[in-house]
Amino acid sequence: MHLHTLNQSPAQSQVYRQALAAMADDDCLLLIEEAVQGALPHLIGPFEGLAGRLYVLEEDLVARGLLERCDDNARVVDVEGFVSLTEQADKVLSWY
Amino acid sequence: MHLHTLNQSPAQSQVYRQALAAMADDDCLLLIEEAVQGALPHLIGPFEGLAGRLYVLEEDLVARGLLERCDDNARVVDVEGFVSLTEQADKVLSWY
Amino acid sequence: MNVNKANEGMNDSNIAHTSITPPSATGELLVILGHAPHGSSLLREGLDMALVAAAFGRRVSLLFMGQGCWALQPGQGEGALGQKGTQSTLEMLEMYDIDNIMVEAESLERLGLESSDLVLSVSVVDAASVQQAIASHTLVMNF
Amino acid sequence: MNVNKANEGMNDSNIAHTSITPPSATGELLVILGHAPHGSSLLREGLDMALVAAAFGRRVSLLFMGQGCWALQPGQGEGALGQKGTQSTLEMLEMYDIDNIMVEAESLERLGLESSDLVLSVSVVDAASVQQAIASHTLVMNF
Amino acid sequence: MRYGILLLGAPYSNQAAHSALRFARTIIARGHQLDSVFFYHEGVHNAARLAAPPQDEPHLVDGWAELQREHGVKLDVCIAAALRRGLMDEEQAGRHGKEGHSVERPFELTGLGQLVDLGLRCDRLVTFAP
Amino acid sequence: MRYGILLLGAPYSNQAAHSALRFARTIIARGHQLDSVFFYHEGVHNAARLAAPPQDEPHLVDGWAELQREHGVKLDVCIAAALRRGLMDEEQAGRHGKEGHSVERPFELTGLGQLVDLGLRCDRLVTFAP
Repeated sequence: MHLHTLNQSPAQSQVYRQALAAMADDDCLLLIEEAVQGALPHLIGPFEGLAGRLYVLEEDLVARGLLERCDDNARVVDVEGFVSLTEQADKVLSWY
Repeated sequence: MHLHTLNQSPAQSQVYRQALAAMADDDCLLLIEEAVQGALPHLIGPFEGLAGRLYVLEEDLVARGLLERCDDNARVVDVEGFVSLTEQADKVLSWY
Repeated sequence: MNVNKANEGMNDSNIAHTSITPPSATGELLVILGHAPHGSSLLREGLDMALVAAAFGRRVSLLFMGQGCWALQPGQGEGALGQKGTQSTLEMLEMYDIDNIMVEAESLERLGLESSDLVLSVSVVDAASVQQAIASHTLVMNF
Repeated sequence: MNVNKANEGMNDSNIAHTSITPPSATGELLVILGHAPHGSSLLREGLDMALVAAAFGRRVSLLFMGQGCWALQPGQGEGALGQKGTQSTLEMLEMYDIDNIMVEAESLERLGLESSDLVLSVSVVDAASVQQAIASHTLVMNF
Repeated sequence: MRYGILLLGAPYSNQAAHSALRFARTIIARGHQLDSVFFYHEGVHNAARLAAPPQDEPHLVDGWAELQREHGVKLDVCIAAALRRGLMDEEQAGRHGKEGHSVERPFELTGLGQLVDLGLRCDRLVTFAP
Repeated sequence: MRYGILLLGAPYSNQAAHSALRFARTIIARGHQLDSVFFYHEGVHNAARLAAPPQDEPHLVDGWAELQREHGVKLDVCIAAALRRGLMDEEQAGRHGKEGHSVERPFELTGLGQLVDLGLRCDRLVTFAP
């Protein structure tokens, strides 16, 4: 399993397309920084195929006041969970 | 007339939406830096309504090897032409 | 943001200049905020600029567009490691008599934000009003 | 880019370390280039990284995706004021034995680039091949 | 006409500083007056006096200084944006108990009030950003 | 596990440096070894020794130095990326005939070979970018 991080909002940047193209079937995607917007019901569209493999960073949601608005299909992890994901992943790719 | 500059590619960033929303009927748009991609036939879509008011910076096209590929509906100006546009415009807004 | 700190380097001639220029009745400066808080410091630095202009007696309007609309989301806090957010700055706007605050309707809709659920009392405006606001201010700055 | 310059600060222990590690037969390092040349220096700095790795005997592959594909557009020149482009760096790839160069097909299509009209001899690959390339390299870096 | 430039981009990381300097030179070549370049946000890095780009690349810091020397263009750097990013002159270094400095004349650390003033005083203010 | 971090974002302009430092501390708190943070692209600005952020904001330069002091994390700065952006240590200042310096220990100017080496030596290399 590879972990892919994305830090740009899908409402603003098209870079998420590269992340999705690069993801194998068992890879996970973690939304950090502005990308946490992608965990909101209104903006989760591009990530809908990632059921169970879509993560979003809790601290970055909280800072933006968005924790409560998060879609059920995004798994909220804190920065410890982020590190834990990097432990499990063979490689970490960063899309920005 | 107001001059609006845009420096992000419409293939990558959604910021062009803000520029378009802010443009009055006689305003002009100048594509600079990565935004010169928006003057290519394949990517000019968002700017099609701007006939006669869409400009693109020649030097930035040339640096990217794109001068020859420019759409006929984009008016190519060099940096002198850029300054000239700012002379004619009451205000210059920069979208990035 | 701390206006005094931002002005540390201000020289006397500039203060003299601004104090003899009376503020005009309608907006002199329109600050357009188009970047999200937290992810970059552009929005905060744009707000700092607006507050300083207001502190110097300029009549300032704000327009939130695109990602800038996220500044109006309630319940924001500090960022990573205590990185300052913008909420405290927004709370200072009233004190500085910045009360013409607009947000573009289509941006709100694209992001799924409800105009009834924003931290400030703002005017939701359409593109035509955005264009009018740009026309009716002496100076427009994008952040 | 000038490899010697980029290595100015390299210390001897590091050179010793790399020289005793034999390069593996297949790719050790995959550098993904996802940003346009000229607009930012990321692409150039990613290429610099690839060249340095190759100079140290590492087996390096390149993958152009998204805006990075513009690096393959023919006829590029210097940027504003003579800002260096990437074409001269691309021409050095062969000299450094970097010959596994891929470009993602969908990115090319979105940008309207023709695979027959690119500056380098590249393999046009689909998403599945991108995933394979990531899996088959020891280290993957995004620029 | 009187022009002002607001530069928000750091040199060598994106094209903003190159675009701005090119535009500045062209304004002047067309006979306009460029009052001041204001460096804000990442743009403050343009004032780094120790910049040493390779000889075959444009030297942006020197390029700005030349505008000041030959055309009297003021080079104003936002002090709050500069200090947090590691750019300070001798006076600020003294105040902060630091040795050495990273900004020197013709760049001047100043407040945002100067930017407000520049924008309202000039006929045109043009922003270059990352 | 052995980790390496590659930081490409400048402090105070975007979140990358904050995210990276937060991640670095968490790695260590979980008992991993963080070999080195490599500063490249805009990330070299994290090594600016004269950074003086307001007291109510995180001091990132000091934050990195603390990692080195308390956990022996190496702080490697790409020399080519640093020099063009105005970041040099005393040795480089001497070579370039400049007075003063903007980078000092525990940050070390080094070549990109160190980054290659870090990436291949560590179990995980994690990049934070603007």
